[in-house]
Amino acid sequence: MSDDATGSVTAERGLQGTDQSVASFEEDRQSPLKSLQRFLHEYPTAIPFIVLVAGILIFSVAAGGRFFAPFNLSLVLQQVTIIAFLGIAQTLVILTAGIDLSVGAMMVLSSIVMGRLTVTAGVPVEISLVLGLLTGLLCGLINGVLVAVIRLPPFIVTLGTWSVYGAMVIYVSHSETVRAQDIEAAGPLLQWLGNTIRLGGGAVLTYGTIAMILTAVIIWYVLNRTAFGRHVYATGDDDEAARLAGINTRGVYIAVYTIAGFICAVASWALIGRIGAASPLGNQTANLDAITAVVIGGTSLFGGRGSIVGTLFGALIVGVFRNGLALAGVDSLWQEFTVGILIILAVTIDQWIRKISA
Amino acid sequence: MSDDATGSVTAERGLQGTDQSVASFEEDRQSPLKSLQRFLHEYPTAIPFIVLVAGILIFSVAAGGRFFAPFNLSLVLQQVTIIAFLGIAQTLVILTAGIDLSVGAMMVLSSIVMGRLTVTAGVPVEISLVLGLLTGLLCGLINGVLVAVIRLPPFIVTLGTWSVYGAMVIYVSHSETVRAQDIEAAGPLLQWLGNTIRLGGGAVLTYGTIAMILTAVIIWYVLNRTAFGRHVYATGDDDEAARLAGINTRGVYIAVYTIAGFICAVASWALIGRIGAASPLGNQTANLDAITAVVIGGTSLFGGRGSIVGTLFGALIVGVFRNGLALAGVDSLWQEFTVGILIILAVTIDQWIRKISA
Amino acid sequence: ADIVGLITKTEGNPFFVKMREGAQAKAKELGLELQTFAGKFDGDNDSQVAAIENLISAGAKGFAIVPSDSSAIVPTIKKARDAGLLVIVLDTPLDPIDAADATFATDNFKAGELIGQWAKGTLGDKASSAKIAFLDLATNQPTVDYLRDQGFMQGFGIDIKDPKKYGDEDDARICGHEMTGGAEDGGRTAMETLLQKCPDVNVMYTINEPAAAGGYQALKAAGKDDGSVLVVSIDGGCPGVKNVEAGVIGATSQQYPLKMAAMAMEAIEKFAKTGEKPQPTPGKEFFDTGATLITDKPVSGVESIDTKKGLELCWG
Amino acid sequence: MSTKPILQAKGLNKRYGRVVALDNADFDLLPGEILAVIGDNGAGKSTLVKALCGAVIPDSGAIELNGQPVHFRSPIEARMAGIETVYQNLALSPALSIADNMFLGREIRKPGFVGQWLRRLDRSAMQRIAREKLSELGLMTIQNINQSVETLSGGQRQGVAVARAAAFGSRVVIMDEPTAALGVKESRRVLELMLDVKRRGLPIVLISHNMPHVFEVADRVHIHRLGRRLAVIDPKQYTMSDAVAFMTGAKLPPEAALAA
Amino acid sequence: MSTKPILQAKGLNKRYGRVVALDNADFDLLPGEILAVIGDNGAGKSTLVKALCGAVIPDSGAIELNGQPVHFRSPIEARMAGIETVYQNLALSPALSIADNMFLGREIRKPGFVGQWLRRLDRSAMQRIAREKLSELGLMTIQNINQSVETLSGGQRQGVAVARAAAFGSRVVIMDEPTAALGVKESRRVLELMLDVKRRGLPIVLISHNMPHVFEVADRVHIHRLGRRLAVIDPKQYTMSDAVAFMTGAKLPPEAALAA
Ligand SMILES: Nc1ncnc2c1ncn2[C@@H]1O[C@H](COP(=O)(O)OP(=O)(O)OP(=O)(O)O)[C@@H](O)[C@H]1O
Ligand SMILES: Nc1ncnc2c1ncn2[C@@H]1O[C@H](COP(=O)(O)OP(=O)(O)OP(=O)(O)O)[C@@H](O)[C@H]1O
Ligand SMILES: [Mg+2]
Ligand SMILES: [Mg+2]
Repeated sequence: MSDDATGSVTAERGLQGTDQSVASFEEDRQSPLKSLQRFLHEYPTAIPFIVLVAGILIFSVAAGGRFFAPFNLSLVLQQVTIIAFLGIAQTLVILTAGIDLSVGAMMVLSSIVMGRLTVTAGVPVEISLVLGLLTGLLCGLINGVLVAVIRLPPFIVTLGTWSVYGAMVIYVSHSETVRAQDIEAAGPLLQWLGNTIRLGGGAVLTYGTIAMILTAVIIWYVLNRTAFGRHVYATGDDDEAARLAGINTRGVYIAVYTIAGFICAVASWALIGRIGAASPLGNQTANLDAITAVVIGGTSLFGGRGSIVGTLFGALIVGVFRNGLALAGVDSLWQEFTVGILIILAVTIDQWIRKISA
Repeated sequence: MSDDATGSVTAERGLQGTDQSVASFEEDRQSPLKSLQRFLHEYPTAIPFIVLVAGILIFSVAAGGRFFAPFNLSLVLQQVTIIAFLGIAQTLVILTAGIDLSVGAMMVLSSIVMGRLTVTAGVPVEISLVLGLLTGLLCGLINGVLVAVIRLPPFIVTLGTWSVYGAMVIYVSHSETVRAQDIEAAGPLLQWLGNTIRLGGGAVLTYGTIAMILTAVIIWYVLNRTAFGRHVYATGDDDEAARLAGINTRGVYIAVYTIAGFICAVASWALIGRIGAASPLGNQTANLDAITAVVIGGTSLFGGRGSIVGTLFGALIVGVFRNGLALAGVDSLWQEFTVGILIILAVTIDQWIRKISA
Repeated sequence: ADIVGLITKTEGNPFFVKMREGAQAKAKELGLELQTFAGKFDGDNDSQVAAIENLISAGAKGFAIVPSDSSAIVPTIKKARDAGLLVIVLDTPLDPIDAADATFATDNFKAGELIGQWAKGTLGDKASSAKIAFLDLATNQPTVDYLRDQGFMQGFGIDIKDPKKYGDEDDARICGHEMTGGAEDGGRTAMETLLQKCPDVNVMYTINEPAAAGGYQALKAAGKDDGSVLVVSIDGGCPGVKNVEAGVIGATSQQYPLKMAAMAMEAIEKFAKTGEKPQPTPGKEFFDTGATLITDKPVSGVESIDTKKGLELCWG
Repeated sequence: MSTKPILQAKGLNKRYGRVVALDNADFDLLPGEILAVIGDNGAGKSTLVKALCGAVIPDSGAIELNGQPVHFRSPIEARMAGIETVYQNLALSPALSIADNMFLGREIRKPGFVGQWLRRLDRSAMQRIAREKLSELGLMTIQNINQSVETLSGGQRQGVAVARAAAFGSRVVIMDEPTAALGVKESRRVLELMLDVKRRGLPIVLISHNMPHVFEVADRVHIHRLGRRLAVIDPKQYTMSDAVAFMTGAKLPPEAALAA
Repeated sequence: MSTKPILQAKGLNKRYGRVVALDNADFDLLPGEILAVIGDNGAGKSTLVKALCGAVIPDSGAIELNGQPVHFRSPIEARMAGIETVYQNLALSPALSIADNMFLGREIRKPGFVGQWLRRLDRSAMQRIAREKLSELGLMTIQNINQSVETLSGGQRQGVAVARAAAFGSRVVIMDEPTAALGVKESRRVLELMLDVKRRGLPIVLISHNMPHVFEVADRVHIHRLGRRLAVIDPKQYTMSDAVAFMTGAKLPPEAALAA
């Protein structure tokens, strides 16, 4: 019988009268630097923001008034719109510890579908717009199913579909650009996101930029204020633990890649708005740029940590650097060189701030 | 006093006379399929090998005798040599859960340094060869220091240095190719790895390919037979655990990136052997191809798992597919498309075999 | 100083590097401040759009551009012209061509045609039974790619079907098209593959001279570097012309990027001073900076210059 | 033994490559009882409970819940059937906060439109409940409910996992070494909590190496050895040292226990 | 208390953001003793030992080894100074084999040219020794020494980590909850092993929540509370329930212990 239970029971006699208060430690009074550190520790997204502001200040000096003009700053915003769109899509995927190399290809494919259907096939523009958006969604869904159901590494899946979607682009477009004039005639709706709003001081905002910001806000909400968002983080953090905790990780993967595909399709609409035409060329490096924005924005490639806001700042940082260097009259060869160094520097500063504030 | 220790002590009285034999379970007699599964489970590198053999068989049928000719097969080997070199370098880095986007740029930079020093600057070819090899080593060292000491994400570091080394290529080369004839005149040693050995049946092996295989053997030995190799795996597996277990993870990172840079420099020598010239162009897709080879070869992008042999098979698989498709008369558009699908298929088969054999 | 811009396709191609050098020298001479931009790869429209925007923002007087996508760039160019900048298109005309203030172009189709005619003339009777390997640029067939390729076919006497793309022809003399990326390693791999497909190849068309040099290595490895395969190419860069001299390349069409860029700088300076815009070559929609066939084995009926002359004119 | 088992498994097998983790293992859990599962390290206890809760799919064998055969293909299905588990490796998401982890997969949404249509989470409710549950366990040293789990001490993490399972189980609660990393005070709370849960009528499966704990709370003890159930004993009829002797193979259990 | 401490720390502080893990903590380890460190979950015990072995760099405070001030900047330095640690999270590389993990960072090379110049590992020697060490701990259920650690049960993993530290420590061995996941038999072996190590003259720091174990083997008990050392007591003069009472704040320790 219970002749053995004595040991633990006697030890636990000591528990009677245990202190029930919650532990609390005195906070020493804080210097301003300390509170800044604490602030950065709690809001890590502030770091890319600081780098961004620093970049703007530097170029305001280096490139003179032309850089800091409202028009030019709004231009930077326009220039990063597409990359930011793709970055948002990419952030979702990277948060689940995946990667989507096909975002650029999905975007171009969607834009070609929209353009060709409207101009060449004479489909009503509303329908081709919807079909274009569905194209992106479908491409994303294919990625998601391959990742989630067959459980292939995302890198391989999207490398493969990148080739496949890229080949489809050439096939569908016959390598021909759908010209801006033709789109304007057949379906100006496709260029609608290129419309602009004039703000004070010469600043100009395109509808595309607004759409991008809206998208960011929605995805931010989803990630931070809904259960699905929590599941995305949990899945990326440790997908076995998430599965054991009762999350349908498979569903999370499929949803994330599909949403990413859809965002790419919306980006393609904004792309047509931006350049007027639907071009099969280009955006080969859009993948890399988007990933760069995500990583500079502080999102971990190993999943589970990061934020949409960071990605926006990441995209802006690169945009500001490129624009600022150009306006400062730096030769194109050294622009690449300097952007390379600046990217490393930006992340170094980020690391450094994190370290001292840890 | 010890009035309390009774509980655990009484429980442990039961330990007297404990069974001291090592547990062993009966193995049921195995069907051939079962033993194959078990074999594949224990030697996962056999899987890419199987996919490779399957690919060769398929194209032997689809592309006819031209494909299976010894000469053509040796040609495939020549064609994948450079990618395999870069893949070996990349494998080392990826095993530590990193990635090196700059391998292509390091290779091109080294080859330009070798070529320009010899031909334009008139430096003795032995010295420029050594300086070229040191260039790669130095580039790798820079990557390693940034990753290990400043603790930046490898993706960002090598993205940045990719831009920087790329700009250096243009700066050093003035975007001009160092012509094959000029190299032949000034320093044939640079083309030495382009020499060939004829084997039976028309097969031709270049010294470059042999150098690549030698490199693979050495790195395989280092990874599997030395303490450093174990440390690479441990660091990639869980770098905090490795650090706590007393591994100088910082040293591992630096060493790995430096070795990768050096291998790229050796690859650049083989590249001059292959194309005769030292060209600033090209190899833009070399990074991605090398990573593809690594991943198809079964190495995990999350570090700690994988092998050099897998990478070699991975490179061969892609080489066989590309060559076979071209010989089968597939249009370049559909080559891209099919290679994309085949990459996914190859890894699907891999996953599937692993699953049934698990 | 007045700001002027130069936007090229990529940074790495020697053709564009020479263009930049020409523009830089001329801009310095004229006292202009030159800002240069380049795409990240062939076909990088987006970087060019951003470059134009930055030039507008910087208050440039005008710029010269080698368009990566000759129709997708049009709306952005319109924006620049609306903002009062003079836009000169180099090398590849826009679609439509009058979207620019002026076009200084080499006729890439013409350049292809010249080497096509030369190859046909050199082969003589054997032309009807030739076997041609095409070492093209990229799967997505950018403008230069199909213009040069189709020009060659036209000159050689092949029915080109749709002139805006290659691969739709059914002439039995075509061995196949392989992509090189315009570089040596791509050239070698492509030619190795085509040699496997058609061991009896006797003409090698190449998109540019680096691809030709790579392809030649494949010929050499196969023991076909004895002149049994005619090699033709386009560009006329100094290493390329030297390769013609050395017999690696049979003939190449030379183009003049330095001249193009320098002329563009002059035109923009003139426009900034007087508001006067440059005029096209009479009878054409653009100002033709010309393409010249360079070979040491001239063929009657095809105008050409020899390599000595070519080396004087070459660009790098 | 007259009542029908609520959760039952027969002839479960599971091998990993060469290693046999389950070798024809049986298992019964009766309604309302606390069943302890004891055995050497590597005996297959964790694999057994993982098979019961869908985290591992056995190679062969049958599982019945309330007499109905079930085939869980994922832990979600088991959870929806009312089986809640504390895994040995805890199954927490390190980067998420304590509250987020507690409600992972069954988040509370705000009432009304915002919750229904915008699917907005009710953060404050979740935090409040999470704090309550942790306080019940006496995890007082947790200073901040929004702290990410990776910043917690080993014991604190275990407390979070236990609190989660106890709060949400509706049919069966399985705990794989729930007190392994816990302090004396916290362990005591967990034991009390288990008795609480039992009083609510829920049966509990407890895997533990702590014999005093096992003998204190368990109604029956399932002894696992070399991948299979060796015996089931009544802790009131045997001593701890008997149990340890059976489990390590020092003594053979009596026929009666074997048949159980 | 007359002998000089072999390892000593004074006024260690460490905070993580808002959380104070060490609050002016002191620590002494005397030669040849087994010192137990007990305390609630989250009291800061693991942080304390991590500071002692270089895994965490304290914000302030001084550490002395054999009377010499030391500043370990990494666990390697501590290890080279002879301090060997079993971490609470074990610090094993999941994908590597058991033998590889045991010898991580101090691999044995083949004798002669092959080992000296080709730096070839002596696999068979390492496997043999690894098996011996594990057998000493009685981890019999490990069927294959080349199994990767990720395929081991929780307890088996802990056994590997303990075996590693016991085999290689030369000055101080620190064990952070070494028996938490171990079975009865395996726990017993670890305790015996600790006494063995002590007999070899090595002092041991043992963190544990298991009071019977602590009172069985410890020479002195360091009670940690709210980030600092509350008291050091002699287990022969106090009962377990006293210790628990001190540690949880139910009772105040006597002045003498406080001064210790
Ligand atoms: N994923 C896996 N791959 C290979 N072998 C495994 C795996 N999981 C468990 N095993 C093996 O199965 C056997 C049983 O493991 P299990 O975790 O069920 O033991 P346990 O009884 O829970 O032990 P402990 O008390 O130490 O937790 C062990 O020998 C272990 O090595
Ligand atoms: N890396 C970290 N970041 C933030 N907080 C941390 C970190 N590590 C520990 N802490 C906090 O420091 C305090 C002390 O943790 P520690 O791990 O030292 O406790 P412990 O006494 O070992 O507890 P247990 O007995 O549960 O292992 C805890 O409140 C914990 O939340
Ligand atoms: Mg277990
Ligand atoms: Mg601890």
